[in-house]
Amino acid sequence: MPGLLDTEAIRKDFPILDRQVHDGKKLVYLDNAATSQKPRQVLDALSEYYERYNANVHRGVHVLAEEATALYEGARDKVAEFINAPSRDEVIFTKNASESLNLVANMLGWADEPYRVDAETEIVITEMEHHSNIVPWQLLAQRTGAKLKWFGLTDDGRLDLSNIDEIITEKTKIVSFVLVSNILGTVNPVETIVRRAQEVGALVCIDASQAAPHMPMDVQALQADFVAFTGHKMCGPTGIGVLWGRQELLEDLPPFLGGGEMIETVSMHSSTYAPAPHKFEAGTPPVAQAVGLGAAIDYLNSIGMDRILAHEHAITEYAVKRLAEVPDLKIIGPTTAEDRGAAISFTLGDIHPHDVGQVLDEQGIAVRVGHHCARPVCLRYGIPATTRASFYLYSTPAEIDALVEGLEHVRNFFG
Amino acid sequence: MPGLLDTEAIRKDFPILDRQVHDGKKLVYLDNAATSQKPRQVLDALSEYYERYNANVHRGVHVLAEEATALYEGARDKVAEFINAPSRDEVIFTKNASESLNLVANMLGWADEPYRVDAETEIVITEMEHHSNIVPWQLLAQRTGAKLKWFGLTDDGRLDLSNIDEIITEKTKIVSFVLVSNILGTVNPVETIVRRAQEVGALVCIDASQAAPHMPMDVQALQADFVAFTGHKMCGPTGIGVLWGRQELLEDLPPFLGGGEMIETVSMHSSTYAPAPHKFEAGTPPVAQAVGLGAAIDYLNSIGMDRILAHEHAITEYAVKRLAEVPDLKIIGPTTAEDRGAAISFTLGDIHPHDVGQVLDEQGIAVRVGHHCARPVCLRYGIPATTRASFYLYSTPAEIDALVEGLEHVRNFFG
Amino acid sequence: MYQEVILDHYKNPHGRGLRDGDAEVHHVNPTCGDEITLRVKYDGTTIRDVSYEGQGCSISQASASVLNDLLVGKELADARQIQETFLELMQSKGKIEPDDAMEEILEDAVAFAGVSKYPARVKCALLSWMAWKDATAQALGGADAERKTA
Amino acid sequence: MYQEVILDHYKNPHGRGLRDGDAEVHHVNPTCGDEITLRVKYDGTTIRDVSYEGQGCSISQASASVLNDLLVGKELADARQIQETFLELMQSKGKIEPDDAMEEILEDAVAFAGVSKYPARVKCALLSWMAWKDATAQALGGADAERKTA
Ligand SMILES: Cc1ncc(COP(=O)(O)O)c(C=O)c1O
Ligand SMILES: Cc1ncc(COP(=O)(O)O)c(C=O)c1O
Repeated sequence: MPGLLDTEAIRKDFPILDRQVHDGKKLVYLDNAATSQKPRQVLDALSEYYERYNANVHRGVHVLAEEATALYEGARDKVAEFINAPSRDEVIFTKNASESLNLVANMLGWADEPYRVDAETEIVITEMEHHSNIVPWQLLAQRTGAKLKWFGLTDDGRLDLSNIDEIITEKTKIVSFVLVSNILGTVNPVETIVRRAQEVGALVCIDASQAAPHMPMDVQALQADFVAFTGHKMCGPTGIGVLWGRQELLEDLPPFLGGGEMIETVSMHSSTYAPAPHKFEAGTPPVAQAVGLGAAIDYLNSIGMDRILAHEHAITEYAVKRLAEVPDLKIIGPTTAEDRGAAISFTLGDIHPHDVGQVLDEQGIAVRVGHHCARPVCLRYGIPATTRASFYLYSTPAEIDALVEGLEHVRNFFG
Repeated sequence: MPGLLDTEAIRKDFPILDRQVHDGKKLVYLDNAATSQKPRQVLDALSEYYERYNANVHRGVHVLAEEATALYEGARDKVAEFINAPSRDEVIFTKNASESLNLVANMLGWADEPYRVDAETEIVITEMEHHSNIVPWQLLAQRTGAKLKWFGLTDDGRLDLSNIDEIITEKTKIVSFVLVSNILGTVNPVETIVRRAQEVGALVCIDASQAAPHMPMDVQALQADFVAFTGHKMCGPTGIGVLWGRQELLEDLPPFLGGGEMIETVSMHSSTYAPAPHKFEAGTPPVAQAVGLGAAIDYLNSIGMDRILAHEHAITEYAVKRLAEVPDLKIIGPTTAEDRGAAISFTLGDIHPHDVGQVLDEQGIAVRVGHHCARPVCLRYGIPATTRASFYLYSTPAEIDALVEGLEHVRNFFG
Repeated sequence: MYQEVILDHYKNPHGRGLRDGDAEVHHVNPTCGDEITLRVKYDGTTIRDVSYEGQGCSISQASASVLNDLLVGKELADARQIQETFLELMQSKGKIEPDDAMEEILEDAVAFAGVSKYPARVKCALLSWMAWKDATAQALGGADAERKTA
Repeated sequence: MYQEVILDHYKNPHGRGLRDGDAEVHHVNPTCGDEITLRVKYDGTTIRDVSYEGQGCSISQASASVLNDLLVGKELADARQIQETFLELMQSKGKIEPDDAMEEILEDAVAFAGVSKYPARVKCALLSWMAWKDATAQALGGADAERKTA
């Protein structure tokens, strides 16, 4: 199969992939859209940080504080380069992608004109968003009186942009959408949406949680105003997310959380705020986790995001083909590997996904079942839930074969 | 010295304490109020989590997801027990204490009556708060029109409660104050404040960031409504904080961040929220960090919080005595070890704290200098900054001696 | 966890379908989309019928079938004891090994013991039982019935 | 980092005290509370005086003293070159080892090379220099002077 990475070598970096479950079954980890596993290099960076450099960052004059600060800010440099940000000061560390998205929604709710979202204005999302890119906007709409609108889906799991001019209008202040869907796998047509948003002067926020781990990212090429993603899905630790935002916006927009680190000067009567990114990083940041994310980025770069993309494309192509051989299996989302990421949702006849997942698990195969935090997609396609297999740089064709065999077993079991 | 722990044994658990800085100087780490060091047991728990159990939590049916969920929720049990919470469901994991405090402020801003903070109501804090317990309330006051009031300080670094009945009134909705000051070391009289707050029906939020690491905590005995603290100061990882809140309040109050995990059911038109604590935990939580915090709690319990308190009290008593011998040294805050924690701020004649800190650092002694995120305290005492030495369970009398010698050197250097 | 008994009930559910009743409830497990509509029919305090319709996983479907088997024809007090025993078993996190006494009460339902080890699935097993409890409260007068159960 | 030269300037600051000037500025470093009030006096484009008053650490105080030494009596263009060279040195993160040419320009100020390794202290060293730049812009007509410096 052309395009595949040397997974034998790569898998050696991931201690957990050697694990056996259920009395000696080899672990087949196909739940990468939920979270990725971590290479030894990232775990070593975490341990080294705590064993040698740990201190609170910023403003310390002792060695550990200087070193910890350099490591933390060095991680910011790595992220900035990874996403081709024009400036490192545009990279805000959060706790996860959900916080990043809530941060944008809250900034806009408290902003002055021209950014302010209020009862006269509209917010646009899509029906294939993760709950983390739905609920913050529902809350913002409730709190401000703004109207929430969304793009629907076509039967084959793509955005229905046929009415784009009615959805995105002069009233639209913000359009927030997912680059790669975590449930359907769809890769969305960024350019079309951004062009229309720019026409009407709306800001654009892109949820890149399922993109940043899997493909080269270039925030300048995306032409978005904000891009959010999360560390744990890209070989990094839990507890760290990123929000990239355009510098002028970060300067103009109000802070969200208040506290240490985000201030310039405080008196009991009033406070002024530090310039971005610190303005948006209240309290002791996830220092070790940023360092770990930096190590994850080094790791991904050492393999090459282009090559990771090619590998996953090959694996996805193979998976789509093999899954088509399973009787009664129906893919929910694009049925080819074109413009799709490495997460494949499906139903298997009448067998409930919980049963599919459980019987696969008994064979050591870890998939996710449920609505994948994207319940509107399930509603749209009239299904209670799906089974989702999702791949990453260490996934192999043999694991796809194991999945297909496992599904045969599921069918016999409940047949 | 009675009450001391076996620091020789304890220090073996902390790899970083063996470190040498500036070409062979032994590290003397006296910056524990900024962040604590981590024992091997916590680092092992983190590595083990990532190497064996890592998965996204909740709703997964595969082995790793079940195990990761059990570990994450098990950490919640440990925290609940550690603070004597009536119910584990009252323990919310956040990213740090700052987020915990912002969470309370935001919940009250969006709440319905009787909790709602608005232009008719008042918020009470104190002049010795950390910026993380000032700025969220300033922001809330700005956004709602509520009035922000505060208790001042006496000359010897204690809360001036002489006008308590004028400060806390029928209009007060929330009183938020620090249990142990990170800059002055003062331990505040919780009971007096809580009693008055209860009289007028105001909620009470306690910032226990500098208390939870150092003394037995009992949220029921405190009689507060919310208690916030942070993992990295109590031998835990960065990237994790805790908010404890009374169950009825958590049920009644609105969510803050929206997203995955915090919902019950989502449609494009509206969503309903999961019961607490999940209602307040949007997105993938800091799973590994919660597990690490759980391990930190196990570690602290294995030594005993009573014994840690006694150790630090002895060390602080010794430090106060030794520091009194340094000419021109003036303690900012209580000058005895009574009702004070293990953080001691001081000035040294006219020598600027930055210079004190830097010259101490050259001798391997790590202290913090500046306003310690409590600038109003510096303003109150008319000083630009202080030098702060702060201790923990691994601090030794010999380290205090090193500090005192170091300060002599500073005086000679700039004399 | 998939005992033969469970699979049998899943493939051939007993008493499935909606029939006449005194009260009807609709319960949903939002995390996995399991749904049940359930009706109870009482004759004084004797359970005359429990009829249901639903969709969901094998565990939730089999559990409804077992419930129908166990409860129809029983006196309310006995049914309550069965329900409580089943709840206790399901909340045991795999720590209760059903003994003879429990087997006497729960019959086929002891097959669900293994499910209690899987927190994500416990809710599925309990869905119909919670629905039954709720429907019973409605049929026999809410608050009063509730108080007796608590 | 505490070169003898720096300590000397700290203990015996040159030109300290506020004297007559064309413009006055007040700059603060909020993270550590360093403060300076600084006045400039021009004679055409010749710097007649830089007078100042302030509180802060040895680095910020010594740096103001060195500034006074270096700039008083200079032509504006030369002063600008000195200021820019000092800025470059301070932003070098310890990577510039001052050569003879730099030493010619900066004189005593090369002693601050070691400070550039300490990010937390660079702002202290630059405080008076930023204040001077600002005061000069005010004295000689803001926007215009600013543009030339950029
Ligand atoms: C008293 C006090 N409150 C709040 C905080 C904020 O904690 P964090 O920075 O972990 O959010 C700190 C520590 O910095 C503190 O000392
Ligand atoms: C598309 C998408 N957006 C947002 C998120 C939220 O990420 P997190 O849970 O790390 O906040 C996820 C992952 O769960 C996702 O797949």
